[in-house]
Amino acid sequence: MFWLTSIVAIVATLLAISRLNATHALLYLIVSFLSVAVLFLQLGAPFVAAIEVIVYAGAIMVLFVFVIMLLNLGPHAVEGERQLLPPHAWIGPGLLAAVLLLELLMPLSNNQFIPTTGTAKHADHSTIPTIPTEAAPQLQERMVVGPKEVGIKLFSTYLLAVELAGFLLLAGLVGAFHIGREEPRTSAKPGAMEVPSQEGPA
Amino acid sequence: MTETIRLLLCILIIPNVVLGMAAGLILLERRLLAVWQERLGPNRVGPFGLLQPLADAIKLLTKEDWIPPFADRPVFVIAPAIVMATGILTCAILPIAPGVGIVDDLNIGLLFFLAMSSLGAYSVLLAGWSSNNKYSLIGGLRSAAQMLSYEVFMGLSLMGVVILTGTFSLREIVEAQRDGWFFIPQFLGMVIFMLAGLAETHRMPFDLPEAEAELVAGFHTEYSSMKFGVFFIGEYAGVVVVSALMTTLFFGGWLGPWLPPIVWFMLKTLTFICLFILMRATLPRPRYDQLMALGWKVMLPLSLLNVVVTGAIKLATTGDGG
Amino acid sequence: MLNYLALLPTLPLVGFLILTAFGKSLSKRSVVAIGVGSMALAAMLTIGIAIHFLSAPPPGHVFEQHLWTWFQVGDLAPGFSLYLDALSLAMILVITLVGFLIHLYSAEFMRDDDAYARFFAYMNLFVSLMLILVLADNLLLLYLGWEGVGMCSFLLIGFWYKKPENSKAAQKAFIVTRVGDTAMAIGLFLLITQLGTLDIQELGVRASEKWPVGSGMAVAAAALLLGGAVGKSAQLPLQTWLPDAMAGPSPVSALIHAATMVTAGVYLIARTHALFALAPVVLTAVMLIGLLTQLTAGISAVHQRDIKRILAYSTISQLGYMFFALGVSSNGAAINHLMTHACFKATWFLAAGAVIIAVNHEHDIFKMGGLGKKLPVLFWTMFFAGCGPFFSKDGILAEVWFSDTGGPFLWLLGLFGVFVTSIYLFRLLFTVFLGPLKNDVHWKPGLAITIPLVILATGSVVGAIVEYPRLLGYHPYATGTEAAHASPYLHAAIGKIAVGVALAGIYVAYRLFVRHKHYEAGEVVVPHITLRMRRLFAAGWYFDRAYHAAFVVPFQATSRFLRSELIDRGYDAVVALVQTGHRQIRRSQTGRLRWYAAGIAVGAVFCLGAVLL
Amino acid sequence: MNPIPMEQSLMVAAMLFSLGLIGLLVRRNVIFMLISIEIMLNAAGLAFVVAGSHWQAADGQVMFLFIITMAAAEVAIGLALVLRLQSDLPTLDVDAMDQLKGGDDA
Repeated sequence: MFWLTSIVAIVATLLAISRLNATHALLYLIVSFLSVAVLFLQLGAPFVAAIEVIVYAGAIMVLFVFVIMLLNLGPHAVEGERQLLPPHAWIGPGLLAAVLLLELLMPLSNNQFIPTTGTAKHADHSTIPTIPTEAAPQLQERMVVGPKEVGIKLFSTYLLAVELAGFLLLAGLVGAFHIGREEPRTSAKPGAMEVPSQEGPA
Repeated sequence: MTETIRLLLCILIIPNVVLGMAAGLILLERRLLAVWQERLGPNRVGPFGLLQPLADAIKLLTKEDWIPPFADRPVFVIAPAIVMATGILTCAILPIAPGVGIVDDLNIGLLFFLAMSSLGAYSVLLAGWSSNNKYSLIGGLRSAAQMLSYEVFMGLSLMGVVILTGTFSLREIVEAQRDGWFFIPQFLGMVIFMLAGLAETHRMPFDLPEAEAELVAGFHTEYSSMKFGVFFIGEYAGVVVVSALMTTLFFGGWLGPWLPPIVWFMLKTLTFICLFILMRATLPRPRYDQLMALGWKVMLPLSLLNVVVTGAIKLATTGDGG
Repeated sequence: MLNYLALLPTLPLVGFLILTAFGKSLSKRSVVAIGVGSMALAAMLTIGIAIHFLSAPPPGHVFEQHLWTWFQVGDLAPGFSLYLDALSLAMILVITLVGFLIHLYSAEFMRDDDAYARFFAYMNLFVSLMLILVLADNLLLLYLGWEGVGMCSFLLIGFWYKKPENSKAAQKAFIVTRVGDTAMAIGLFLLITQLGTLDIQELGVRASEKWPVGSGMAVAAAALLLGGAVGKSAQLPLQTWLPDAMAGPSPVSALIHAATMVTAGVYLIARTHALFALAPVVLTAVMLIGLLTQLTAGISAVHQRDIKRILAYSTISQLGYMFFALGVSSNGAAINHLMTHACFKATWFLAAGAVIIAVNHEHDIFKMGGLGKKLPVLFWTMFFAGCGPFFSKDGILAEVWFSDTGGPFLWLLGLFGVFVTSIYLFRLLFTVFLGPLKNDVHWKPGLAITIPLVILATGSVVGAIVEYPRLLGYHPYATGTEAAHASPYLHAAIGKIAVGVALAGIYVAYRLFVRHKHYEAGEVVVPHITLRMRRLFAAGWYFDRAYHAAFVVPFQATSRFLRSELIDRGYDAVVALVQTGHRQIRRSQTGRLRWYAAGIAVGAVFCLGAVLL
Repeated sequence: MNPIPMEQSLMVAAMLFSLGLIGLLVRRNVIFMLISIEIMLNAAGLAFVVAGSHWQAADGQVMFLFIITMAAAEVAIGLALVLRLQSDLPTLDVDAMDQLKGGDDA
């Protein structure tokens, strides 16, 4: 199940970055996001799974589609895109990304970053009452970390960060409004994005 | 074993019931509209015209399934599927009665509903875009803006209920209403949710994406045959789901005296469906900018106020910040 | 009543705030109501406080009002506290009463000026800050007022800022006093570090505990404070700003540059007398500075032609007398002279302002004449006011004779000063008001001008009879003079000699300028003095020229030298290096977003690689 | 449900991130570059959630929420810019937008 979802996610992403038609790319990207949401569910994080669908797939991507529709790119856009994207353009970035991927995967295969048994690090995280300290590393029964825990964490430990995020959204709202001001209809839209993402976690 | 059978039965029955209701609704709507407008309505096919939906279905299925040559073919085909899929998926979380429901107790049930409704926006958007027709495109754009805007405070209006119950699980929300239905403490939330639900399902008076007078038929201008039928059914399925959620969230779900729970649920849902139709029959369609202004300048502040006041009262009564 | 003390600086401050905020939109009538009204209230309040203070003296003859703690840094917590004793009472009486009369005068005098509200705003602010200065119970608050009044002086000298020479005069006043203020600030730092407090009373106690008489620290502290006083009170060698400060409106000259602000130095020394008492060397310096200043300035005054410059030099000279008195520790005599001089010089400046307007903005006294018949009020008020300070000066001279540090020789020099004083004062009076009429009088002063003049002249004359500070209970007189006070006859006799000298001076002036008509030639006192000497005196002993040579010229030369950028060559090399480098690096700035993104990616690859390997 | 090993999940995240990077470097259309950035952000979020899930802690999800917040702000500004660019320049080719590159004068 996990592998299926992962493969869907990766293939969809691959298709998303290689499509010439922006709408098709976005559709694949949405599929990718949805499968990542399913991954989240499997990882025991239903809340962010829902948020991923609502905000990422449901709002941010809608915004993308919206803008693409506003730009109203016809078939000639696909043609132009093809010209911008000669096959040899893939070589350099592909190599670079491959090296990076390799470097990212190396420590994972070494198990370098993952402690196997209850070490001191585990003790730090044993403050969550529902999980016995010894049970966590064994990964036998994955507990679900629900919205309540996330909310409590969000509004206690990360309260400052939440407020900063609020500022960021406000800045984004004002900035988008300012940039897009000459076209009032479009400028209102980017602003419209902020609220769902801000209120989602609340 | 019985558990599995029960689950299978639910999976088989509930979506079909919803879809059946959606189809029946077409008839119901036409009949009710006729009653309120003092005319007869469809009454020829079957007793009281009861077989009219069937006839419609046959007509739609046998029509030519035409895809315009200028359309973006794959997207054109996918678009109606999305609305159907999200509609049916939403049925999964409806707690119809104790023991009746597909996902028995999804702890993010409410969020799941919001997620599905936000995905639903794609169907309209993509349909409008892929038709490659300016009326459709405008319809799609309108619907995207409208759904985005109304989704915001649709979510917010439900937060009042969430604050009162402390859970996203629909079943727990229903259980929490044993002492009193939430439409009393959350009256503002209920009104906002109902209006947002109207907008989400593009019902009159918020049916601007498909306003016949301005945009021919909006995003589904180019659709014909069963693809059109799917849009049609999808919209009514949305109405059913929103009514069911109204019932669940604000009117105690299956709770009620004497009658079996499932009957209570059906009755309440049907009442709201009729209310929706009544609204269509009575209210005029606003201008598009009025719609957006209403959303951002009236509804959003109100729903925020609702959240703040509810939260404050909850804090004050429990006296516990956690 | 005393509890309303805090209201005293507040009233003019409120006036200032209102005038600043709404000045442009107010009518002239309401500007007067606010500007003069706030001063009238303050003056009445002061009289009330004075009556209360004298009739029912607070314990120890000191009243303190702590408003709030200004700030707290370590042990240093200067308060916003007001301190009222006989000394500050004398000062606030001068400030508010003379201030009020001058405001009243200004209401008419400045009537035709466009920036009416601005003028009263500045004046109100000045009074407020001056009150803070004299009422401060710690040196930091005093310093706040000190710098504040300096700023107001700057603003008011340059009040007609559209004329470049006025702006220059304002700048000169500001910069020259800055020299003294800097010395004072250093003195404050010294006191903070050494004694850990700035509270004036506390300071006196701690200083006398910690420092023996004549110790280096005490001398340094007193000398630095003296620096501030010298700058503010226009004493040698920082006196050069005051004659130029006459560029401001006449009421400003009267209030700031004669009656109040310039006496702040005198007040400071009298207030921190405990410190100065620990440094006899500095006290001697105060005395010598005062003596020299009064002599040089007096001689300069005799040679001036501009009516306001005569008064400016006269003011410097009179302030010199006050320092003279302070130098022999005769603070009472100094303050007495301060008060009578305030009345006298305010009268003269105000009258001079009226004269200048009457003769159509003519400043040269030799182009005026015979105005006595046309403007009798001005003449008689000036005449009577001019008599007053001679008597307070007598007091100073008597103190000098009897004090330990003074003596007959210094007394004699002071006496010569009195002689000079009477010459230049009556030279002015005779030249302007007697003799044939040279100018038409275009304008007659109204009530708002004559009433303040009459009151101030009365104040000056009364001061000749009564010793104001003694009346207020302030009587620290020079050491060694108790015996003299015990036998007032001798004391008075010594003093009255000065009056005789003054009369002699008047006679000389009369002979020279009325009988011998020297005024018509536009020349000068003693005919035998060479032309060169006359020029020296007229130019104020060439102090300006000396400063120009000593400070400005070397500074300009240094600047010119540095302009050749010898030192910059080294930096130029650095600049060239950086420029070359940035030209090379700039090639990477292609403006292509993908290029930058690739750069980041490559960087990430390298960083991760470095971590892994 | 079988627990998902952390290594594999992180590998998926790494792959998604690399794909996003490739997209960012290859595409010259601004919209596609924004899409690629979204992919990378999402991959980073996935890594956070995986880590949080491994430690049974909510912190990972909290970080994901912050990432999504940032993404929303970024998209709002980015798309507004796209609209402006489209109206100011007749193209979405990012390589054509190099007017800010340094000139020859110092």
